[in-house]
Amino acid sequence: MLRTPRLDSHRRMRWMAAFFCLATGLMIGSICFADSHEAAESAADVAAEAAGAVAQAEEGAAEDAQDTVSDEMFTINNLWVALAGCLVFIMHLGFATLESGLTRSKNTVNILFKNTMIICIGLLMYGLLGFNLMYPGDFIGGHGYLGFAGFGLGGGYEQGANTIAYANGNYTYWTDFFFQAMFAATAATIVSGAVAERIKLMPFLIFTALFVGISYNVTGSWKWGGGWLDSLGFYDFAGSTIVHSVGGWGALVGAIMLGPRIGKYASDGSTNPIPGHNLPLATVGVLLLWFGWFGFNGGSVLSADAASVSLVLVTTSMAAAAGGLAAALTSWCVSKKPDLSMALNGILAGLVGITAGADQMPVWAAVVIGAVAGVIVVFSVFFFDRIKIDDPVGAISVHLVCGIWGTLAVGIFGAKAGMSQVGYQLVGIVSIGAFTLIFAGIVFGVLKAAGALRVSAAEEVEGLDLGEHNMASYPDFQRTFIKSYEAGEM
Amino acid sequence: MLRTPRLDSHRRMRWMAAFFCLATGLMIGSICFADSHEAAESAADVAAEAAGAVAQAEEGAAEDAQDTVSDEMFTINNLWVALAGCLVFIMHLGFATLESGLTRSKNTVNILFKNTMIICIGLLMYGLLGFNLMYPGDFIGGHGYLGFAGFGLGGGYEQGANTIAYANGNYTYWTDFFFQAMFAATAATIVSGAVAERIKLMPFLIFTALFVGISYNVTGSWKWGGGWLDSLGFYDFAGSTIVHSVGGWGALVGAIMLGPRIGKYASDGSTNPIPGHNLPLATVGVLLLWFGWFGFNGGSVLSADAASVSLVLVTTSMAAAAGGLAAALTSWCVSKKPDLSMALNGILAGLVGITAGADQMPVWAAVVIGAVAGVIVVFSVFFFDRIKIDDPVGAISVHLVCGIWGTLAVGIFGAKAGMSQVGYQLVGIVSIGAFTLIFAGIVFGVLKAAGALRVSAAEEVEGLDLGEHNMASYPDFQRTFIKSYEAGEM
Amino acid sequence: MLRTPRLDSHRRMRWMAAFFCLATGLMIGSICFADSHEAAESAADVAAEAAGAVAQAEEGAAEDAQDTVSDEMFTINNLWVALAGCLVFIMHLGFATLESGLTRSKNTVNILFKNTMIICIGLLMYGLLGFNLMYPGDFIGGHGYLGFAGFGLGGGYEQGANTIAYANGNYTYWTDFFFQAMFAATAATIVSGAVAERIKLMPFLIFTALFVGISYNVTGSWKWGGGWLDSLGFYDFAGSTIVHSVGGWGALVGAIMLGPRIGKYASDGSTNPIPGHNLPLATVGVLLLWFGWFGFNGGSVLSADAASVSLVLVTTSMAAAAGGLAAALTSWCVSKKPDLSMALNGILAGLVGITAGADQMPVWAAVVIGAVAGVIVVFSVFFFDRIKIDDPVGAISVHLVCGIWGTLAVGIFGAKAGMSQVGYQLVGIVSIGAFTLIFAGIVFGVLKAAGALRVSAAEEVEGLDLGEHNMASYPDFQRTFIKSYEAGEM
Amino acid sequence: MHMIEAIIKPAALDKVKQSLTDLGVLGCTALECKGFGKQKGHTERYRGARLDVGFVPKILLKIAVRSEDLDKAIAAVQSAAQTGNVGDGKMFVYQLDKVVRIRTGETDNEAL
Amino acid sequence: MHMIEAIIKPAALDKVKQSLTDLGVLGCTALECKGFGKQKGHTERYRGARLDVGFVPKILLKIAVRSEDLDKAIAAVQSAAQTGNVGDGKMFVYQLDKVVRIRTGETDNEAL
Amino acid sequence: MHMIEAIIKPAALDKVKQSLTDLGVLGCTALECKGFGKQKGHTERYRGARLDVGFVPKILLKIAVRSEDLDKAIAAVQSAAQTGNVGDGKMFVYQLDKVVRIRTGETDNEAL
Ligand SMILES: Nc1ncnc2c1ncn2[C@@H]1O[C@H](COP(=O)(O)OP(=O)(O)O)[C@@H](O)[C@H]1O
Ligand SMILES: Nc1ncnc2c1ncn2[C@@H]1O[C@H](COP(=O)(O)OP(=O)(O)O)[C@@H](O)[C@H]1O
Ligand SMILES: Nc1ncnc2c1ncn2[C@@H]1O[C@H](COP(=O)(O)OP(=O)(O)O)[C@@H](O)[C@H]1O
Repeated sequence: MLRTPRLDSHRRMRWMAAFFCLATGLMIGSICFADSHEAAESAADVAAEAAGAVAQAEEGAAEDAQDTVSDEMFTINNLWVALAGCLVFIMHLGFATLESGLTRSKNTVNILFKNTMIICIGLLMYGLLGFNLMYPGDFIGGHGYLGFAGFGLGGGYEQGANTIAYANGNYTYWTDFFFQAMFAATAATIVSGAVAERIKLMPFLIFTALFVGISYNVTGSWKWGGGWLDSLGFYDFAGSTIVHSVGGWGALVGAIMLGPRIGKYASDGSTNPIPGHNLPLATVGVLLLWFGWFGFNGGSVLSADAASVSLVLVTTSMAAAAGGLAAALTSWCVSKKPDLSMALNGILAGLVGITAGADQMPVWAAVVIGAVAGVIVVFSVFFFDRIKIDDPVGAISVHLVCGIWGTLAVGIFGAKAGMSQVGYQLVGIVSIGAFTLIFAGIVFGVLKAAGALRVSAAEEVEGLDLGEHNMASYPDFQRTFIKSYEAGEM
Repeated sequence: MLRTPRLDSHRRMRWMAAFFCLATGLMIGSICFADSHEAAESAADVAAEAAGAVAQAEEGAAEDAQDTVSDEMFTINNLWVALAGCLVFIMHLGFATLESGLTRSKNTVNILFKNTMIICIGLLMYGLLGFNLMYPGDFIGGHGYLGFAGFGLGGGYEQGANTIAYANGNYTYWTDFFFQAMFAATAATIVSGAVAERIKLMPFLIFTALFVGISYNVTGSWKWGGGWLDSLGFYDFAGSTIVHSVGGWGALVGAIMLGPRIGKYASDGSTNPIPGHNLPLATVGVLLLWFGWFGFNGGSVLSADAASVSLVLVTTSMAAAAGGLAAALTSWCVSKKPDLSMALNGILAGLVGITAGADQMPVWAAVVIGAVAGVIVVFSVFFFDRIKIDDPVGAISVHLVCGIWGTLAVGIFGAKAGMSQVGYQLVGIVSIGAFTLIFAGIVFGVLKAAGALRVSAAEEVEGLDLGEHNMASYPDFQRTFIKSYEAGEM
Repeated sequence: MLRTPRLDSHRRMRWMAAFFCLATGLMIGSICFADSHEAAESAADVAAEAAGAVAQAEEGAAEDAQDTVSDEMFTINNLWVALAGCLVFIMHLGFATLESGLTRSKNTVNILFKNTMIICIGLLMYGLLGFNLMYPGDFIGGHGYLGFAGFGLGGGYEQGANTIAYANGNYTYWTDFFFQAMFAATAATIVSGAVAERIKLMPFLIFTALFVGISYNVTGSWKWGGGWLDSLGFYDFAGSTIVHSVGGWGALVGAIMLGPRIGKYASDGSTNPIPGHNLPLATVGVLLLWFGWFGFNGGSVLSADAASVSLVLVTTSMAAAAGGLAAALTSWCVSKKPDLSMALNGILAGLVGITAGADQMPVWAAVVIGAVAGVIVVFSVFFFDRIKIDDPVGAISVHLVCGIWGTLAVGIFGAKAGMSQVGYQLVGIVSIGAFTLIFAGIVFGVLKAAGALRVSAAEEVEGLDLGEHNMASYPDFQRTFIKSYEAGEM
Repeated sequence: MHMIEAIIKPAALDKVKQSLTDLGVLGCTALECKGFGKQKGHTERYRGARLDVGFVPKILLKIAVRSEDLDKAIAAVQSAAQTGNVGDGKMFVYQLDKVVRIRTGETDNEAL
Repeated sequence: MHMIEAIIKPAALDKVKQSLTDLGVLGCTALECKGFGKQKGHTERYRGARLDVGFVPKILLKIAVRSEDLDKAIAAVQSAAQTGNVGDGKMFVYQLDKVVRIRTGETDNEAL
Repeated sequence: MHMIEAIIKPAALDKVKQSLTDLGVLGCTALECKGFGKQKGHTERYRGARLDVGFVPKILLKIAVRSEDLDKAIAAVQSAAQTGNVGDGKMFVYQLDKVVRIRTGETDNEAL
């Protein structure tokens, strides 16, 4: 699947140059002019000059249609994939609200800031290098391990890039990038939840840039870029492994390197729960994630094919429903009362679980996969608490553990079931996991060695909103510091 | 309109078996292994066995296209109906936020949990039996009162189920199920709001399962399944009666059976308002509902037909706008100050009102229908307070009263106006109402007789979050128990 | 581009009559019957009579297809524009949450009420006269300054209005109205943020009705309605000037006329920040706005053309990402700590900036435009604070300043770059700005002269929720009046 | 003059306020507080782990009275706030050295 | 040593704090509270029904002072908090038996 | 009987409560408050402008004790709440005229 045609390197360089000029200019500019009255004007000048130095780009891609797919079909296919990209975008809002809802109000500004920046940095890094690493066209030496088609975007101006010719009438070059870029940023967002409430801001943003810019794409290229896992027979429809486990491994490494939040595990070995501050916000997050998942899975059909898209929407929903119900019942049995945060995690677990095989499953299998994921996630949360890996939002259990389960499930249920498929799936899980573990380990390790990973204990106690941002998330309301049993009118 | 082709009963049984095995397995499994370390693994084993016992399903539906509709048109029609299903999904988030916003913070976890479970249970029950009750193909004795095409789904693997042949190129079998399933769960969500802050969790979930699984579908089949009301001439485009009134009748029965919340009606006969705890959340809910309604009504065209879909989007929006404005003005006049919660109810009232005839109305009529609904809803809220039926979110006024109004409006305005149509509409309203009243009455009655319907007074005062879930929705914030006139910096 | 065919004046009058009858009826009715028991019934009677007095409308537009565009292409084009309208709708929710998040909790009900009413009033006014002012078909004297095709809608029932013939197969008459109406209301929403926390409710609603009904459409007709700016060569793809600057000018006039909020600027000349009360709500708002902007810009292609739509989605996203990152870095440099509210404003700045040329830009230019907008917005916020124009949410900086920047950028970057284009853009910016300034100046001026613009100081201190609505937005929570450094467990 | 600090259940506030008004005491100040005593809190559960919450919401009501009204006021609060269940609360009485009405500068009994 | 409990309008807090600082009193403790007195609350409306809300937000400021500073402190608070409108609040003065600074263990006047 | 008002850091609450329980004092009442003293607040920034926030969150703990237990209770609170950093807080001790247990009507030492 050679998605990205070769690009005219001249034009690509121009893009890249503009990008870096601008980024540096921005920073230097804003520092220098910080106190100057003309700063706004000056910055505009800088930009205008930078722009003037670069010739204008021609657009208007030639339209030599193939006769296999009609123009109408091309338009509708492209529209659906583009819309699916919009739906995946909304998942970032889902993650932002879920993660801030499940953490304390003293760290809310920090989490919102991180998650907002992940989208911004993710899109820019994916455009700068991620897309061309993930879909390199040719791999170095043809081995299917690594390839790179150069910095920046540009294919959009090439002959045929936005015509039927680009991808058999399924989508344009720009839609391809748009949809994939929205995907890429999710991997970093998953990490964000697990390292919340204690990681320093700058190192996290550096990690994000490298993770979305490099790591995610290298492993992704092995399968979706047409690399060695693809040749092997590994199957991952929409990314149980390629997106979710990858994010989950990053989350695991981050959570281990940082250590637990102050006060989470008492010296006597008991776990001291730190409840999320706003459960409506968390619920909004999960339901928005479900909504966005219709694009995540549905768009991964990569066309508007009626039968496939509709099957995928059904399997996705049924797995989510089964996951939510199973997790609710499990927590009800185990903790005697049904735990909302577990039910929410269960829905996500079902969604992650079905993602690898959403197009391969009959409905009953989707229900089973989702339900098993819902049970797994509850015990997994308990497990990570027992081994004292502190994951404030349950990201490791949801994305890593259920991502593995979902990937394996492709070999157990559905059209591809079989022992050999289980084998391929295991190879994919392990190889992608190993690469990501090592990559994340190095990045987090270097940042930790530089002493720059975790905020000071004093800052952690005060909250990162004050320490990192000097802002308060809810300044009008009185916080409580006394753990209290809150009765209505008692 | 025979939407569901006959299914291979063997395969259907398999689905059902898997479903029940799993559900029981889950519960038993999680109870047994609750304290065991290997629980997660065991549960996974159980599931894997269950799965192994069932053969794999073939997919790949044959594609023998009809020549009446082109493949392109089929794809786009299907895409729109599927997307509309996604939009209807977001209505569940709308209901969850609206209902939690209009109730007290001590019951928020409970409401969020209920509304999350409604989606999960609703989808599963609709798949298990609802869909085949609502669209049975053949009715028993051909009378158009009741039919059942068997448990579970499965048609998706049949010849033609996902091709143009299934529904004249309008949608696939899976899209059909997906869209209808999202609809079904809304009926139960409506009830949720009216019984909030005092109903026990388990009985409510049982009611939900039966309501979405059985009651909603029986009455729905009378019209949308091609039953006797359809033959009669009753018209309900997108469900003013079939969805909203049905939910509203359930809400009415629930609210009456439960009785008012403690403290709502003083012994001297006066009403003691219990304000919702988070009006931004409620507003988010209403605007998300409006957004979702574009799919609810727009998707009910059941194709992407340009003229119909666009007319429906316009009538829907104009009715909502007129409803919101009318309710705001009415409450402004009556209460001297404009009441936000009434304006929000007014928007919903307008939406419910236009739903029955959204494809039949000129714009001016949509404005009139919406505005009348907006006025009605305000007085209806007052009325139910006067007769001491306590409905925390105004669900009965919005969905039942305006649902009836909207259904009647089909006979008053628009293309179908006429005395005989008014008659048909009345027959539909009354017959569906009667069935639902009786069904809900029996279910709630049995649960009440079992003493299991309402939480204890102590639990109600403490809040259901503590009683049913042992959780707090906003643990970081200090609640207030002193009713106070909150001035900014005074 | 003559979008609105001539309408049968008889039918249009009917619509209008119904509208006014109803509106007056509603108000009078509800005032008269306010204390009466039969009020609900009576109001319904009034409406029914009004309805009875009007004959029914025929629908069923004839379908004589042109052979240039296939029916399939028409359906998909129309679907995308209609969907884009739905996405633009969600921007209203984005504005409502952003504006309430960035202001104080004592004014939250008021802001939510205003923003909810803006949609309702906006849709109704646009239907009543806006649409026919903006797309008048013929201009008076053919000068391209002003035209009016009459009150009300109605073209929907005309021959061809909902067929391919209406707009070359791009959309139907109803979709046209739907999409444009959703746009129109955004202009007033922009004003809402800048005048928040001190404007009286009624005058604001009057301003909204006039702004959306008249001002926005007159200036809009100059370009989008085919008027003189269009002939000149002015280019504004999706409304950096026509929507955003227009809203921004209104915001500027409003903010100046009202003066700053009590306590914002100390007597010693220093600025006393008034932090927003709920930053998660503000973040939800911005990400929903970004999501909606996919429809705002993507839908402005006015067809589902694969190449254009996908390019627009990419440029829109990249500009937003660059704007967010640039604003974050700028505020980080200037204020030493990264300011979330600035990063959020930066995303919006990037979006506003790219809006005028989203279809004309290569990606690198989109990044530059967005980044410059992100820098500008930060200094602009500082600037307006220095000259003591109090804009609680930064609406003037985001929409006016970056709207101007984005409009100019069309002449600097991309396919249309050139000195003469810069000239055309300047003419457009200045002329539209001048008209809007004068219009808003007169409306706000008259309202101010009538002494009806600003709430009393006592009411402002108490909060408008109490003064205008007698309601509290978060009655369960304890507010704090002591500015405190909120540490977690310290 | 004396200051009565009554720690009561939130639900009792309206009744207590009413009975003070009946007595002619026209001012009081209420604070939200959390009490720890014989009435125990609850144990919540969050994601499987236990969370002990020992404090119970109460209201602390401050009522300044002339010394001659002290006993009547105590009796009034007690009868209004008593439910007989554990956790009804306590009253603490302090001597006041001085009272000032800020608006007028009146002091002591005149200020009450 | 005496403890002054001043119940003031929230808007007066900054000014009172400033005038105490000017006086050399370098510590105080503030609590959010709700007052009931001559200043009446409002009546809200929610969905057509009335909701009487009698309490008005106030701040309760505790200021411990040496006995020799008492009168100055009282005067300072009064002049800073006085607007002349009903609801300006009251001051209550208590005798303190003992004061301890937890950090150092200093007591009484040294602890202030 | 005496009332101890201890202003402590929020983080010290659990430890203080524990040491009181160890001492046999089975009741106390906690209030959220904001302290102003040697420990300074922070300066926040919002949209470029500075926002001085002088108050630091504290907890005000009220502990009524029999006179004979006073010194033990003071010592217990002090040792539990002391970290040695500025801002550890203060204790203020008042004489109590009367204590009433609302539930039973018991008074004074019996009510504690
Ligand atoms: N020694 C004490 N000092 C301060 N407050 C106390 C003391 N003892 C009890 N209280 C307060 O009185 C409330 C009620 O006391 P509790 O022992 O629960 O019930 P009862 O008063 O019915 O015996 C407690 O929640 C606490 O706020
Ligand atoms: N007897 C009292 N005991 C305790 N607090 C009181 C008493 N009387 C008044 N207050 C407090 O003082 C505040 C101001 O009193 P108010 O009667 O409204 O105005 P003013 O002090 O100007 O006469 C009240 O809101 C209340 O908090
Ligand atoms: N004179 C005072 N009156 C009332 N409260 C005081 C007084 N002085 C200090 N406090 C309270 O004690 C807290 C701690 O005092 P601070 O001066 O910061 O530290 P330290 O007690 O260690 O010297 C303050 O935050 C304040 O709440």
